[in-house]
Amino acid sequence: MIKVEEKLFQNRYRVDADLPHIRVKDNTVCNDLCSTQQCTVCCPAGCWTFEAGKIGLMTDGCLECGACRVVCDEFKNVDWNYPRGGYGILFKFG
Amino acid sequence: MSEVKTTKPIKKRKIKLDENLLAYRGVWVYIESERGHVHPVSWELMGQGRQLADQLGVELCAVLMDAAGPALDAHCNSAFHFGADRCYRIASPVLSDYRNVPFTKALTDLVNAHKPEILLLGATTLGRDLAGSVATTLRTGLTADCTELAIDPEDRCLLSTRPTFGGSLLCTIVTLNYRPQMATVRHRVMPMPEPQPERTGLIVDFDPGLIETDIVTKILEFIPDEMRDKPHLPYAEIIVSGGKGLGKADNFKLVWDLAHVLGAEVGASRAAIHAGWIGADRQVGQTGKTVRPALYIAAGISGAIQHRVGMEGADCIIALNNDPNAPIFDFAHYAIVGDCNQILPALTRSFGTYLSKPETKVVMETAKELA
Amino acid sequence: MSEKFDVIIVGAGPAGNSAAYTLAKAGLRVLQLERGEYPGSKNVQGAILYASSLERIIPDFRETAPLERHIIEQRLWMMDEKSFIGTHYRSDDFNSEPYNRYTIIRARFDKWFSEQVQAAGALVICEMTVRALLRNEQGRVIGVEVEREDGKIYADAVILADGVNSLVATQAGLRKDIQAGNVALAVKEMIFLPKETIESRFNLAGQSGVVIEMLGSITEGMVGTGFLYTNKDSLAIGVGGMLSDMKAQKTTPVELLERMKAHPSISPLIAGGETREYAAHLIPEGGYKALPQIYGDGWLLVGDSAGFVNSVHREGSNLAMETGRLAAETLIELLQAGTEPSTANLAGYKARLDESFVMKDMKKYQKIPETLHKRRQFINDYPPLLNGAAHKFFTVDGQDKRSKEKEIIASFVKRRSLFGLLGDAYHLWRATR
Amino acid sequence: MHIVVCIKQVPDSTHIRVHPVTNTIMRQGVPAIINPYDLFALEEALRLKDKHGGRVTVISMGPPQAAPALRKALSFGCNDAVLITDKIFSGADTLATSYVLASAIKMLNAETPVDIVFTGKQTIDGDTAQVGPGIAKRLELELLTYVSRINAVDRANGQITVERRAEGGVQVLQTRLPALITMLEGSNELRFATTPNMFRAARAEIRHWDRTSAGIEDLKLVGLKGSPTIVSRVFGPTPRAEKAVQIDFDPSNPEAACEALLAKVLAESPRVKKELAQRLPGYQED
Repeated sequence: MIKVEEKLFQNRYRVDADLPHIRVKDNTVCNDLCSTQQCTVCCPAGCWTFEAGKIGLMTDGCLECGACRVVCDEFKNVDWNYPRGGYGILFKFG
Repeated sequence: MSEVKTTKPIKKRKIKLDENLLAYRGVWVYIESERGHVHPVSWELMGQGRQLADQLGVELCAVLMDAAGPALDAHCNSAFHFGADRCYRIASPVLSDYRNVPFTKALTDLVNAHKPEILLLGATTLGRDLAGSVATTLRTGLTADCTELAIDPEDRCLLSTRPTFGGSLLCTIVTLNYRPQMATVRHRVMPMPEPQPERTGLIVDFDPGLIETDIVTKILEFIPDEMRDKPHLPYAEIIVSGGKGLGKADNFKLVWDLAHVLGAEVGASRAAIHAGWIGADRQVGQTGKTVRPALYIAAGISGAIQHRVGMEGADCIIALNNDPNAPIFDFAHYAIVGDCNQILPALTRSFGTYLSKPETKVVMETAKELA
Repeated sequence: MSEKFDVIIVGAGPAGNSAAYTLAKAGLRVLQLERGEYPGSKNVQGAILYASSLERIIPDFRETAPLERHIIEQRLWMMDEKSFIGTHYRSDDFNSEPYNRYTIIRARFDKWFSEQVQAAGALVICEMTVRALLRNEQGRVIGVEVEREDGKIYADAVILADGVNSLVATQAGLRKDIQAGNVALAVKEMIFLPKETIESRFNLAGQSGVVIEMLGSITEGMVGTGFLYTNKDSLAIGVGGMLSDMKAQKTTPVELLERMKAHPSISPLIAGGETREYAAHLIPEGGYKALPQIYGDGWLLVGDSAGFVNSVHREGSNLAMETGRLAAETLIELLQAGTEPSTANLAGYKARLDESFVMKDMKKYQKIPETLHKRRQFINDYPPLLNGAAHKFFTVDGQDKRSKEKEIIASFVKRRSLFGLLGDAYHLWRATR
Repeated sequence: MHIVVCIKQVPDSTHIRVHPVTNTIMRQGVPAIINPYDLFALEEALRLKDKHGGRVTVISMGPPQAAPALRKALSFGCNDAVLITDKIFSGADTLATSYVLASAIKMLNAETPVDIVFTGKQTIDGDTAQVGPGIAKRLELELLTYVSRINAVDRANGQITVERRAEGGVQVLQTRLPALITMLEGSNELRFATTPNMFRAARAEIRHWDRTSAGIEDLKLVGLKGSPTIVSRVFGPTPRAEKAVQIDFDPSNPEAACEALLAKVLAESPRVKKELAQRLPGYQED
């Protein structure tokens, strides 16, 4: 099965080195309270992972769709913002 | 760089040399030395220069500039050992430390006096600085960072091939109706020739008439580099990278152990960083760093294209993975299929033995004759 | 000294560009802020351009706009695992100028539209992300604040065209955040193929194009659709499902797209192609019922930012352009007369929308989202039933036609029961009134 | 203090992909950016302006579509931008390019005397690093390449002290202004433009100079005609076809596989052998 990295490879990004635009408000909510971690299923760029009982987020491949924020409606635990001007995904076609 | 055309080879314009350019003969190599020490790229270029000279049936000459003294003379002898037929020696106190203006004047005057058809320099900070100014002064063509030099049998022209567009493409460049044809080559691209101690040749002195007071730029001091701690992945010559295949965070220690023995930098795949095992500044790949080391050891890295893009330029890739059909095996040079956590310590011991680091037991000699 | 404009527009998609163009043409002092590196760098769409809405803004757009293919064939497929049954409507009428619908590539089209906006006199600045609205004591919106130093910029009115997430309005408390039940998540790829291959595979000549909308097995039980649009030398292929459905199952968007691409009716169309971009986007699907308050004291919402999408007909960019233009016309009337863009005075925007096809279509299909959500059979049962019926009907195996018909009807009744079939017909009829 | 910064608009080459199978160049939809190395030069110039006052003019030679690159440079705080564009400049290699830029700088110098010219270390599409030295030679400027830090600028008696990267260390050089400086990558970090500067850049009028306004005297020295070198062939690197050499691994005796691997690597890769040799204790680079 195709891994998501194979897909992101073609995209153009300008990574805002140490200023991730999405943050988990409180990790313990994800690790202990949330039982489904649906963000890991719905994210089209595979930025969210849940392994060994710990939530993981890496925003450098993010497509800025907003699904993780919307899907996390039970706990509202995603602090979601756009990257700084000119940073993040830059669609060549869109 | 002129516009990139399609990949079909463009019919090269028939180059007709002007009358006066026919006098330009011979292949020159600029021997770069700083603080009495010759940069090895110069000897690599002598090896390449020898081949070009033999193909053209002309002399190979070395150009040496420094303050007069035993070091300069020793370097001339070494130049003969590495294949020079003749050495142009320019001895002047003004040339003791590299400064653009005096070195450019000396080299330009020498070229105008003895007219070589090809002039090669190392693509070091010194070589590129000097080549740029000399080429402009002589109003001739210069190709930088060449990975391959060849002679076009038809018209004896130098064909310089180099990477372009960030290394994703190669292009062959030709100097038209201008001489000398200049090119710079990076360290460790051309093989190092075997010195022949019995060779000797003619030393020709040249005085460009340099006067210190004319030179405006002064060198106040030289500060040598101390050990770098910040990761220098883009310039590292050996890199050991770890990926998710290692299983868990503390197995990354095995990667650090091997890197320490090899004096290598440590890199990682996006997945390992994602798992929080190592800092994001060590990421090799599309959204991380692009590296071009001599040796790249990938432990537990599947080799997805996003990682491959960042490291496939490595000269020698060793892939360790327990998944026999991991994509990395398609482009790695050597592969060991097995559990990285067993292979890595064994590799650390083997390399340690070979490099006879203190903690290894084997006697020094075996390491020496293997070197 | 801080900057002051008549109107600030946040976002340079079709809605923002239409509003900025219309306002600038009327001579107002307009500032348009786009967060991407260039207009289009953050926008994703199938993408189909509907000429009618753009004609009202830039009548001669066809002369300079970067258009891919004009659409002459609309295909609708209802898909099963290994088959599809559907309708193809292809007409040579669509082949005569002025063409009605085009496929476009958004990064190029938005850049072109923005050039027209700048030529019309608006000041367009990219790489500026609006972080907040500025309000006076009475709470009227009097400008925006960007993330850069000295980021306060003032205006009489602000048009929010910042897309489906509508972050500025949400964070300013002007509306609730979008919900999983009101948006679909679609993923898309641009697959490049030589022009001739596309033309031979879709039986096309010159700049004509085919668009395919798909329903059924490809969304694996989720309420959603797929699409395959032909560009000059690339195919836009994508699939999406309601985010609430996606949340309730385990398939990731990438797997959904890969399996869709492997469908026997689709894979030959894209075979040998080279994927050069993978994108994802939320699409408003809540329809009329999900519309938030679309204007207030000193501000208006246009396009996706308000949720103006007619999902049944796959229309979004025309609603965006229409709402952008109507919002602009409302402001032109007020500001040129020197009246305050207060909540009361901005009611003209809603009035204009009610008269236009925008609100009429939104109202007409307001029950569809709920219907499809509750009555999964339209997605899960009917496509296989219809495919099965077609298969039986067209298989010549010596079985007499009358018993074939009986079996087909029996398959429908068995699956949906007579009462169910009548109920479905009734609900579908009612949902589209 | 009047500082001139030369920049170039280049295709975002990290996005030029060679298709792994068909080996064709995928230029479809590759956007143009400011040559990344030039941004370090731009930042250093703006820092000098912040400290010593004065003006920064940014110039570029290129087609009309290169104007947005100059507009972007203005947004960081440059005062003036000039695009040198003329059909006969196209196809220029570095020698022809440095001739055009040098002429333009002479014209700017006539308007306001220029103290420092900055260029990026090299371009990502050309990588030749010759334009800087070329301009310095033509304008008789002191050349300071691979500068990692500017220690001091003494305006009173026109002196500048810099640190220049050399092999194995850094030279501290002092020289007379006017000078041409190329900045080493990583020597600074580009600022995040302020809102007023974004507005100024959006509104600014970018001056366009053709061959006459740029003061070009000898048309034979520009464009393809003035270029001693031409590209005769562009091709993708031949992808490695053969699979990795498999070395079988017996878990009970891991050393065996490693010794075999080490021997193979030393035999077949001279570069690695040399690299390892350098790490032998007591190794003296002769």
